[in-house]
Amino acid sequence: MNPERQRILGIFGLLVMVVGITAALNPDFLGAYNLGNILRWTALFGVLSLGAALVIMTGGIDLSLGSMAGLAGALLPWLLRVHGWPAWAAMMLLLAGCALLGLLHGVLVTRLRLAPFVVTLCGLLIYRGAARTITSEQVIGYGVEHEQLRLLATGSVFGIPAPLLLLVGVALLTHLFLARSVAGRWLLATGRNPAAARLCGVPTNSMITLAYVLCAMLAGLGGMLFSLDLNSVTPAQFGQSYELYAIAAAVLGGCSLRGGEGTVLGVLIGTAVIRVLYNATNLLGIPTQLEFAIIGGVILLGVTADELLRRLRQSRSAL
Amino acid sequence: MNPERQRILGIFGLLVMVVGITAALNPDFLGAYNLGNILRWTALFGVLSLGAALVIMTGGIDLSLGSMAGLAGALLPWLLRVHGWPAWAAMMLLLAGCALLGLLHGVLVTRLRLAPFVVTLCGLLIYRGAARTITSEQVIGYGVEHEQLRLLATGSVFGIPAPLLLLVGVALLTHLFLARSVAGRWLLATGRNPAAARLCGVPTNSMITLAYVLCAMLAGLGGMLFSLDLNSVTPAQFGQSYELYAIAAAVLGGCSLRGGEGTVLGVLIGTAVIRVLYNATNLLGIPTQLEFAIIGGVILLGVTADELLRRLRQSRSAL
Amino acid sequence: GDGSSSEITVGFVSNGVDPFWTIAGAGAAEGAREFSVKAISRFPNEGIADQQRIVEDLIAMGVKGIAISPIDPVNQRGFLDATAQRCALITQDSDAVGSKRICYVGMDNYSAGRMCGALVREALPQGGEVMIFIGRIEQENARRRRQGAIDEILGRSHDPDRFDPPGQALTAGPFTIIDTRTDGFDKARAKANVEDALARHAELDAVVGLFAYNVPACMEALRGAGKLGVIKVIGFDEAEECLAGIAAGTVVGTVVQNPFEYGRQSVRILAGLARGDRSVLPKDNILSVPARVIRKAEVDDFRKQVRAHLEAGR
Amino acid sequence: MNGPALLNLRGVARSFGAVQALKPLDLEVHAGEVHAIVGENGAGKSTLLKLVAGVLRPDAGVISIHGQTQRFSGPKAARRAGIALLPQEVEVPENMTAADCIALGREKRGGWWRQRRAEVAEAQRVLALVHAQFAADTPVEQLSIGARQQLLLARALAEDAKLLVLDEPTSALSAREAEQLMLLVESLRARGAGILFISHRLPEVLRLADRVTVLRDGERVAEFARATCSAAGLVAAMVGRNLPAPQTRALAQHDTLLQVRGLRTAAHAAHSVDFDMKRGEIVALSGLVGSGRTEILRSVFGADMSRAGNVAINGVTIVPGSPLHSTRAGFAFVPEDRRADGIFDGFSVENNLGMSSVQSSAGAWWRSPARERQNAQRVAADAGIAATRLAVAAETLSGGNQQKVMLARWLTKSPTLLLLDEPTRGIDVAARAEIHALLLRLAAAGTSVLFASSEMEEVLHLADRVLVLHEGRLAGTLERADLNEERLLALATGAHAA
Ligand SMILES: Nc1ncnc2c1ncn2[C@@H]1O[C@H](COP(=O)(O)OP(=O)(O)OP(=O)(O)O)[C@@H](O)[C@H]1O
Ligand SMILES: Nc1ncnc2c1ncn2[C@@H]1O[C@H](COP(=O)(O)OP(=O)(O)OP(=O)(O)O)[C@@H](O)[C@H]1O
Ligand SMILES: [Mg+2]
Ligand SMILES: [Mg+2]
Repeated sequence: MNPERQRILGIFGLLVMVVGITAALNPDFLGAYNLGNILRWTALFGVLSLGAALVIMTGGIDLSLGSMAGLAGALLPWLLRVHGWPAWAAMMLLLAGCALLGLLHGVLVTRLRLAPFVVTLCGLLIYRGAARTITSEQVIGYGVEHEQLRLLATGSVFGIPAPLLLLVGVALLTHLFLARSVAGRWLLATGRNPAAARLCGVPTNSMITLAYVLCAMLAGLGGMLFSLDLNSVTPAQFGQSYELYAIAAAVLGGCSLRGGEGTVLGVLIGTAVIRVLYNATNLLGIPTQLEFAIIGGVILLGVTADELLRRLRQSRSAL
Repeated sequence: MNPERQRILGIFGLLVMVVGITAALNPDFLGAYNLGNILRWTALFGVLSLGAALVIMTGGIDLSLGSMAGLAGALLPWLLRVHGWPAWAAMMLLLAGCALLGLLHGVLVTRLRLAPFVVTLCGLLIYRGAARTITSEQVIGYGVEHEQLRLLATGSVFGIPAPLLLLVGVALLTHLFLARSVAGRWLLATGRNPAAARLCGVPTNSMITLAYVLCAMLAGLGGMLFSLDLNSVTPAQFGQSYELYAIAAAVLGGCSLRGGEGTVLGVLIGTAVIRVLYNATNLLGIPTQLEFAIIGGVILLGVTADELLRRLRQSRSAL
Repeated sequence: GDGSSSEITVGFVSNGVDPFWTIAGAGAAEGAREFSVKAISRFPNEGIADQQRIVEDLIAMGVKGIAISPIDPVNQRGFLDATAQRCALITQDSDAVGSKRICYVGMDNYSAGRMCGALVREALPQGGEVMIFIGRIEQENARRRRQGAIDEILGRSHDPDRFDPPGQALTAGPFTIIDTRTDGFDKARAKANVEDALARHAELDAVVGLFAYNVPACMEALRGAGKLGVIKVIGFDEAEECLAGIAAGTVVGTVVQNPFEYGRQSVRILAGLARGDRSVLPKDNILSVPARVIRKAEVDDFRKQVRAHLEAGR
Repeated sequence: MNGPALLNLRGVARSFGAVQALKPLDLEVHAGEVHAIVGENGAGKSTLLKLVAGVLRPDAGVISIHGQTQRFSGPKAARRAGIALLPQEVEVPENMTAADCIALGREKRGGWWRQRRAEVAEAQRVLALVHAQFAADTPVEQLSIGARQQLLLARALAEDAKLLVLDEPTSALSAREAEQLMLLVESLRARGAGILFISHRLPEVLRLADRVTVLRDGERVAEFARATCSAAGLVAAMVGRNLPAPQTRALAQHDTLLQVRGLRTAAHAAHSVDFDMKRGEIVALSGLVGSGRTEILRSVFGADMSRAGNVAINGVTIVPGSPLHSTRAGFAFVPEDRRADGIFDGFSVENNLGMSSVQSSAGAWWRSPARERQNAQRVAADAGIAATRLAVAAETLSGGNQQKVMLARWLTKSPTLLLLDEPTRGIDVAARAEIHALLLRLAAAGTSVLFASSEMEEVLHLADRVLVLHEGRLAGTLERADLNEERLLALATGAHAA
């Protein structure tokens, strides 16, 4: 079996295990209401994780993602309610703005050869400051006029949460891009061996830049969805440390920080594992202070078991 | 000039610039009280940054550093006051415990080939949970009985803050280790090209493990010093996101996340830059919400200028 | 530093970043105008270390006085006393009893918590199952606020130092407090916590949100589950959605503090002290700025007042 | 030949910092011509080819194609102008299949999407042209260096380029594959392509080249037309003197040092290999590309985790998969892939040389920079690395000189067993003669040498005994007395079993 499939299967196994155990201990877990919630949260975080994964595939990292999501999420209600913009215009503007910031990251990383970690860490600080300054630290919600728009995040179609539909769309596009498009192939080649890719005539700089742009746009989209869902945005905190969750989901789902590896499906399952774990600790009534420890412990045990199983299989097949 | 020196000079230039501008705008900046504070904070964070740098030099990353510092910092007063341990025993025990956890990270990374990001992210979650659970979420301080011990962090010798003396000691040892010892050379070689190092007979696994152990011990030491300095530890929060500062300082100071690069001096200057920036934004009366943005912006401008200057010099010397 | 060395500067330091503090900052700015001093408001974003650093920096800048909301009053005592040596130090929002602070401006979180608990009893005359949501419980004001609410709901005696660790159900009479869930200031977690509580406890009767953002989080989760208006929401602080909810009848009521006055009064006292006028000090060195309960009847007036305060801060 | 040349260089020069790698040079390649570039390691050959292929930009001078001046912004632009490059260092993105790699950067497109089938069909066509033994859907990760070289050659062919620029295309190929490559080059020339070609294997140069340019220190020192070209003349022009005649020596008569029993490698799990080696003996592993030589060397050394079987030195079993243990037992290993497994980029040459011996060069814990420098200077001199370049970053050395560094780093230790995988890959004729002499000296002093080589001459010259592999199976053993080219080839190709 190819190693990509194996990785996906491994993390899927972990997901099934956590779901199975939680369902056995608490039947509420499989209730429609709870499943709907899990799917909605997975969808919201999944958008961010896909963005993080794209950058990781080029061998980079984007720490600014949480702040970027916070910026877009805080400016959307601000544009709508303080400045009375129409929803479509505000969303377009914010997506375009995020793309521009992503472009800047890409240019700094590729043209000036600055370390992605430094560039995007500065981004993390700057965008957080920007969100706080622009909104004067005011908590903003959507009020009642924008119930329609909020359905993007809170609505559902035939019982399927709307953000899940969005995620499926985004994920399909990303998958097609990576697996079928010329640019996607170039992006992965760039991540694995930039020098060789460049020799092959791959526009490596453009590919890396593209990844940062896409990641920033996905972060912006995710941030807007989050803020629509929560209906109340505190600029100083909204989206804080989401970059960690996103990167963790991507890495858990099979992206190597060395670049050139990763699948969309893996990243989605990785996101789901983290969301289900959060949900499970709550549903099993594990004290909040232990929650973190449980989540960390389960992930660690999961990847360890996966690795040990893989070795066992390999040593079997080798003999 | 060799590239290492150039890097150090570049970041040192940034430090001088920030210090110069701040001192020009606000003369209080160079007052003894303020300089003492900056040095103390730099020393406290510097211990963590050196730990982060060691792991980064092997091509890994340690995200658990902040939680590790939090755990040690929370358990020290807990052991002293709740369980009445003598100070030296408590500190030894905690350092040994940290070393053990570092060993575990190292073993998982080298033997099981798990991604350092995943292993230490799980560490981040688990140790935070552990600190909260063990102390039952109680905020804890040193009371009055341990004034002596607290001098380790708050005292000063001939006007030099005690933690600075500690940092100088740790930094000298680390520098000797990296520049003069066989193991230090092996550690850098492992980060540079693990496959080649292994074929040269370098015990690469042990070197990587050693880096995690040292990092964990430095994190533990740093955490204890922080908690002695602050005299109040909130288990859920203490040390949170310090790993980001530590890694940022290391990268800013010339460590590449690809491994095999970095100097002790660079890391210390990197730490100082970040601390001075925090201090400067306050002293110049920049509104809190802009603080982050300013710090991010200055770092970004600094590294960009450094890079551009380097290019200019290169193109000059080529002619 | 703007050069005029004769100008008196005072510092106003919060315990975190929150809209609550924005209003307090507005009050401080208003106070600065009123009593012709310069006020620097600082909001530490990263806990105790950050707060301590900010205070040190303010001292380095030569402020004449600092009003602080200590995060951990007990253990920060040494630090507060050291600060009091260098400038006039008063506490606001959260007191540090026994320290060398000159006076305290604020309310008693335990009593405010009890007011919140009273709203719960009022909403559920037959009793029922209640859950509490809060950002963090280790910090002094949060702990006392939660304890006040719990003690009032369970009809216990007045004891601000009592502490019920979370993670176990508390029952007394017709009331059961199932659990307290914390979210570490993550809004998404705040909402997910409520959703998970709904999934687990179908028979829940009321939810209490003790930090400002917990109330909108509760409302959104209930709306998503179609239970808004069925399960009672009791709030704390004046998040906009919370006030709108009270007006619409989906939130029972909320307990509000008066952060604007914290800011204004702190600056007034510090300005007086800097000018050597000790008459500004309140009796017993405690200036009580009481909390208020806002129900549907008071909500409109209150919203106007908040808006006015914010305008004043600009 | 009339009309403007296919490729025309006028005064093209390039330096790296203080090193002038290529002094202003004029050069022409005509359609239907093979123009060979020869010279010592570091002479500037690869630099020249990189300039032509748009990988580097010239500091001065003009490059024109068919009389039209070109300013390449990168390899892609050069390719558009009809130039295809096979680089010296065979690096490929390893996360794809052979077909993907061939199509990379020049995908068959329908709009934005790749057309997989067309890509695979094309890959199969060009892989057949180079007689590759692997399928188009093989993951690149699993290909040996030789196979990767074939892959990149196939890639270059797929371009249908006017000008092929080949930097040591046969350095990792064994005799048969090299022969196939030469046939291919001849047929391309017949079809009117121009070919710029670097090789350190003089017979290939003599056979293929219509014209030969000899570079020394970045300068042209001689140019030969086909008719006037001879091996002796080339060598004299390259190194400025005649080479000494190769030494011969007596066969080693010693006790058994190494015992290999039932060795099974992951790539060829069906066959196991047994052999012994005496102290001071030189044994060659011979075979075609992919026959399993590398795998055996790595397994004996313990570079790869997975191995079945037993390796013992002086009767003591070596822990499998532990280079640490092997090196302590006196093993030394020069791997095949110098980029991935050998050179520490960014470290100085001196540090690279000291890497395998930091510990032994000074007490147990602390290094002694002075001793390290002395050692580095000594072994650099032994291996023919210029002492002036000890402080530069290792990756800026020419390919051949990097190869010397990998070998030289073991000389401080006088190993008991020296394992070499393609030891002289990319090394110039003069340096190769010196290295051969060095190996013979080591053997005479008691070091046993086990090496894999694709170069027939090297095997014939050095080996006391040759183990011939065919598809992972030990097809036969030839003692020095029975050794000749025909027998070797017959065993390697599986034509008969010995
Ligand atoms: N990136 C670089 N930076 C600095 N110096 C370089 C760089 N690339 C090549 N050089 C130097 O330029 C000179 C010519 O190198 P080049 O690679 O062209 O040699 P070559 O003739 O191909 O040698 P070989 O036969 O060993 O491949 C050498 O001295 C080399 O060290
Ligand atoms: N990791 C691997 N997984 C599967 N097959 C592999 C792997 N590594 C090598 N192979 C295959 O094993 C075979 C033997 O490879 P090896 O490198 O030992 O051959 P070689 O004789 O040294 O060839 P070359 O001269 O090209 O280096 C090749 O066909 C190669 O494709
Ligand atoms: Mg070359
Ligand atoms: Mg080989």
